[in-house]
Amino acid sequence: MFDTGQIFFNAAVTGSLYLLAGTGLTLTYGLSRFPNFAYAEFITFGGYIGYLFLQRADGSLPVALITAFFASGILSVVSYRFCFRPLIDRKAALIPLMIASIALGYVIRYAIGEVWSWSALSYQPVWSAFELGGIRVTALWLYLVGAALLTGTSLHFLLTHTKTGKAIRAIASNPELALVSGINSDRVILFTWFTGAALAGVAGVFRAADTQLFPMLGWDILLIVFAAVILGGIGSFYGLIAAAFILGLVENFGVVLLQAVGLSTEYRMAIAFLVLILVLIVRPKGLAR
Amino acid sequence: MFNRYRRSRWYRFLCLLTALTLVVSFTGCAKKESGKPAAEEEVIKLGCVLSMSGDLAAMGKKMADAVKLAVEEINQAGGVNGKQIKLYLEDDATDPATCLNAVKKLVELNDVKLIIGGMTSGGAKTAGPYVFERKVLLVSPSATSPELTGQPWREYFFRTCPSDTFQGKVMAQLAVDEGLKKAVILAMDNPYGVGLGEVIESALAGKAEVLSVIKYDPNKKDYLTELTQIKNLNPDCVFHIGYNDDGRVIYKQALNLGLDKIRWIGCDGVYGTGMFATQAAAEFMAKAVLGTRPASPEGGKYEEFRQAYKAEYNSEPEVYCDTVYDAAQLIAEACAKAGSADPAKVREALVSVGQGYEGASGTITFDSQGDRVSGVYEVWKVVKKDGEYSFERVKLAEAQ
Amino acid sequence: MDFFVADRLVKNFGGLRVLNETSLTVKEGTITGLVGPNGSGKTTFFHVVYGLLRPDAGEVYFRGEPITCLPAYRVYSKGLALAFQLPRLFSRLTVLDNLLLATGRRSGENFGTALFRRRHWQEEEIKLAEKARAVLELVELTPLALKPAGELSGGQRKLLEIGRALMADPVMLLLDEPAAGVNPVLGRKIYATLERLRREKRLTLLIIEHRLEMLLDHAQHVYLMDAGRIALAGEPARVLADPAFYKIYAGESRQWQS
Amino acid sequence: MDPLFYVFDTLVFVGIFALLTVSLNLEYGFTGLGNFGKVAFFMAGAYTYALLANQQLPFYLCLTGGAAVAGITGILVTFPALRLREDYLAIVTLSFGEILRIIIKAEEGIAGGVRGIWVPSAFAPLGSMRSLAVANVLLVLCCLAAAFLLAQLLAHSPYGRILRGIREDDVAVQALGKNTVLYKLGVLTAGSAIAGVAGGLFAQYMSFIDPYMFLPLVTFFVWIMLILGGPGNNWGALVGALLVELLNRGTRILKDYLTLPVDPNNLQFILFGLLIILILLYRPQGLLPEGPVKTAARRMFQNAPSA
Repeated sequence: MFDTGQIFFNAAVTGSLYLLAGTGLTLTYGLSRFPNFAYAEFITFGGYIGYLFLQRADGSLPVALITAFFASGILSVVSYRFCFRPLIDRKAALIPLMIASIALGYVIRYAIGEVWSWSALSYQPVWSAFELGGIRVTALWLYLVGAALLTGTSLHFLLTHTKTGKAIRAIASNPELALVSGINSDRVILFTWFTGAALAGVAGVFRAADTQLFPMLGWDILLIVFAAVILGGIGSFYGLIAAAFILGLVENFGVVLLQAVGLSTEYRMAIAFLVLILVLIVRPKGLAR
Repeated sequence: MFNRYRRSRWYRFLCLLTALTLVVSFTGCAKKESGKPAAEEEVIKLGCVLSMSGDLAAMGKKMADAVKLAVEEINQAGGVNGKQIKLYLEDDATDPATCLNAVKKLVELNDVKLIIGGMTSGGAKTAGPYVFERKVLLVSPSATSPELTGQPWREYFFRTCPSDTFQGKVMAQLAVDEGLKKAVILAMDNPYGVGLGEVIESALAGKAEVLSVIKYDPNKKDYLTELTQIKNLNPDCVFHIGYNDDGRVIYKQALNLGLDKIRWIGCDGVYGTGMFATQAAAEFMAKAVLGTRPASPEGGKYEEFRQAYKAEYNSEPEVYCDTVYDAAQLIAEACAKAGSADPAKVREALVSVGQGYEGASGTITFDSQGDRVSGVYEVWKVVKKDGEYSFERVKLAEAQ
Repeated sequence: MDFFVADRLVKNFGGLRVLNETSLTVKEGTITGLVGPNGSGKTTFFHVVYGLLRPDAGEVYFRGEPITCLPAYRVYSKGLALAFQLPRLFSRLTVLDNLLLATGRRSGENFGTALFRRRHWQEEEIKLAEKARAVLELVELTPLALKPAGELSGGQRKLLEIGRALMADPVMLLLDEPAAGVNPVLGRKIYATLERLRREKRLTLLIIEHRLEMLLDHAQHVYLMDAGRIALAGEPARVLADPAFYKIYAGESRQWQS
Repeated sequence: MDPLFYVFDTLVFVGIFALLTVSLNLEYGFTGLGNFGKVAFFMAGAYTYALLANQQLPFYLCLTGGAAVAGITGILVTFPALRLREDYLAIVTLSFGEILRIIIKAEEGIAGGVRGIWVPSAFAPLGSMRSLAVANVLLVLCCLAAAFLLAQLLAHSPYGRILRGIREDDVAVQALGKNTVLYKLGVLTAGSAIAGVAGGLFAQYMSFIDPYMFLPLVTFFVWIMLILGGPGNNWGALVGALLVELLNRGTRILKDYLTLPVDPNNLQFILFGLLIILILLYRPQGLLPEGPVKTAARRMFQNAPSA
């Protein structure tokens, strides 16, 4: 009655999605020091760009992923350059920046709604399911987990072995020091905004392929992604890896638990938030620090 | 210096306030005086309040298209008693409070007295008492909650969708007929899903065991965990109450989890070729799903409506597109019969027009308070012919 | 027991031990100096004493009472006040409001009294305004009273920071480099004022200072801090004469000769 | 057709939103606390009102109950987050709003779940629609006047001065001997209680409430109102609420006369979003900028700048 293997696998799938969606959020949160709510729209936008290539059954997933990667990245850089950067230059405080990001989110979301309509759209290719060691999997889920693994390893390499990566960590831990020590922080920040949002775009394609595409796609998972980011410790990529999979597990086992005690599965969202609030009380700096 | 500064700010504020008040009251008054006599002779004003934004925006926009189609058809056929219908479309943002606001705007500023709306049962509950006070006709295409039956303000409120009570019984009977003993009810967490789920549960009492009632968030759009849970429960059949939007995702993910070996019983919410937009969902439906919906003469007006809709918008009509289309057509016919657009007269006419009316959503017969009496339901299934999916009637069933 | 005692305070930042069993005492009604090179832990010491940071070990006693780990606002209510090294002003509030915010316990500062004892606190407000006027005279900011504090220059900000610490009539004042960033004439004037306050009101002062010559005339006792420890203690002249003093300051000797 | 009804309706909504904006102004405008879950306390007030009114209690008791429950909820929710970074408070309150909505939706036993709950009208005995409308407007405006007076008295008192100090520099206020956590709690309680009153009025006026009325969008609108009107200025809060509500309704009316190539709903949200970004960029102080703390001391200095 209790298919543990399947639940673990599902948790890995969910966690991979949160990891892809949350990477940019945690890195830019660490660098620019405000939670960017417009990230939801970077996810959604990636999904819609992917739709351009996947609206026919013979569409190519890799092409869609790569285009979404660049499209979301560029959208993010543009929004940084024309919305957040000017605000930061004007010494806007944290909360005005958050409000601006929510407002920008509305602009992008409704622009998407205008262009692609509010009706739900579906990708046409079918990724059919098969059994693998007693667990139902689809090629798409395997790609998703693979993409998360790839992201994890390449970001690990980037953060520890390249100049840019070290600069990202340096700025995140101490922006003034980084400025003094001659790190070109503007370029590093732009790079981070690009890469992070680009990964969010990839997450958007996976999410849309797994479910379907509509303008609220990003917003509906954003709060849980935030929970993962805070659980992992803001700015910490390694913390996020752990947190994303913990939330994946908590959600998937939580639903079983909710069923067992007869509560609505809508509480799934609430479980993630509850974890978030508990973490804030017990260990506000998150897992990593 | 500071005092002067203070005062000037005050003055500016007061001026602003006065100006705004004046603008508001003038727009109101101006229309009251000028707009009335000339305009009312020429057109019949039809209001329509649907979700153009918010959670149900996707559904609302399709329904709005259906209303536009109906109005266009009526106007092209010469209108009603020689008058053209003018459509006022308003957004309710899937929020009952905004719905009431929109109805008030239509009634008080646009002088609209015939309104299609109350897309959700919540919207109907906020707008219903108000239209009763103002003696304005409100026809809801999609407020299915059984609770709306018997409200004290029902005089001016009709609905072209059937109350969930009948359908739930038919759905339950399907499972009993097939001898399925262990059921899971998978219902979207809104008044429609919860209400229908309860009807099914009580109809199954003593005939089959309900292992679990799973309520899901229609906006979450990822139901792997719920479906895995169903897999673990290992039921004989799953009653699924949802709409096209979430249904597509659920069927697709259910296929991935291999839940197509279980009998699924769907409802009118997942009827419609819009479901086939997702290949995997169509495949799953052909394999596992049996569903119900209010019956219409075979091949009749629904097919006609579907063709017209597809020709106009190049997409398939989805749930409640047919009922909202019928609502517009019924109001127009009632106006024609009453020979006036006066809501009290149209109301009377609507009761008599709505007796065995053949609409796109089936045969519509109103009971004394404006609810649809529809004991006859169609049981449908999905078949695949030459690579194309389509709905096919299995049989007609009557609710007891 | 002495008036103010810090007993073997320890504070770690990550792996770095910033305070290493720092102990010092202050006698009532004296000016005590705390000197030391940059990064020797003076400011951290103040923050730990004042409850803005939590020490890892050690105790602080004030007038015989332990005040270790008390939050800053409780420390303040015991009669201690702190003026920050980098002024932390309320930049969108006026200079006057900056001062009026710094009064000790008064009416109108909680929900109920603010609403229901208006007349009472308005009267008190006028008295406090008179006091603020006196403080403003003292720090020479009177013409700027109604300007937002954010518009002040660096030196003026420093003065306001000290003025704010004086508003509450503290028993003991912790000053973090009161004369830094202020022109020398004004700096001397500040010290003269502090000296007068000590004499007239028996105010006890513990002052972090870089320029030891400022302290020479006023302080009765000086502690020299190095790498989180008290390295030397005694009268200012004696400390200045100690060879160890120059050894510690070797890296920064130029600063000390000027 | 009777446009006067629509004007009354507009006034009621302006009043309810102005209450919310004034309460947010206390929290954010003066104290700098980013409460992104305003709708949660609005909802708490509305549901409490609904439940109490269904027990046949008179409306003033129901309103008080709504305020009390919302206020207590405010304490419980914000207390854990208050000692942390300010952005955590925002995320915790935002999340709490959603949790509360999920609970109300899922637990049908509390208040009807997704089906919502009927609320008896406070003025049913008045009968005629016109007097009912007038009574509603008066009730809302009275509550607004009271809340506004409260906010204004607090803002121009030593209490308000401390709040503004906390906004500018929390640590410095602590170093000056004020228990900042207590102040923040006090403000959040008062703000939540006012939001609770607004919720009660809303429930009373709508006569039916369900969870779909309390989406995070409501919070966003309150923020737009405050940012537009001017954070730190109670009059600004009123003006912001008035303008945004009129704009909201204005676009609804305007679209009858204009045919646009784009969907007016999409356009409206895009414009609101751009408006907020532009205000934050070019006029962060809002339409009416924050004024000084006005007390006897200030008057004294104004009259005799240097004695």
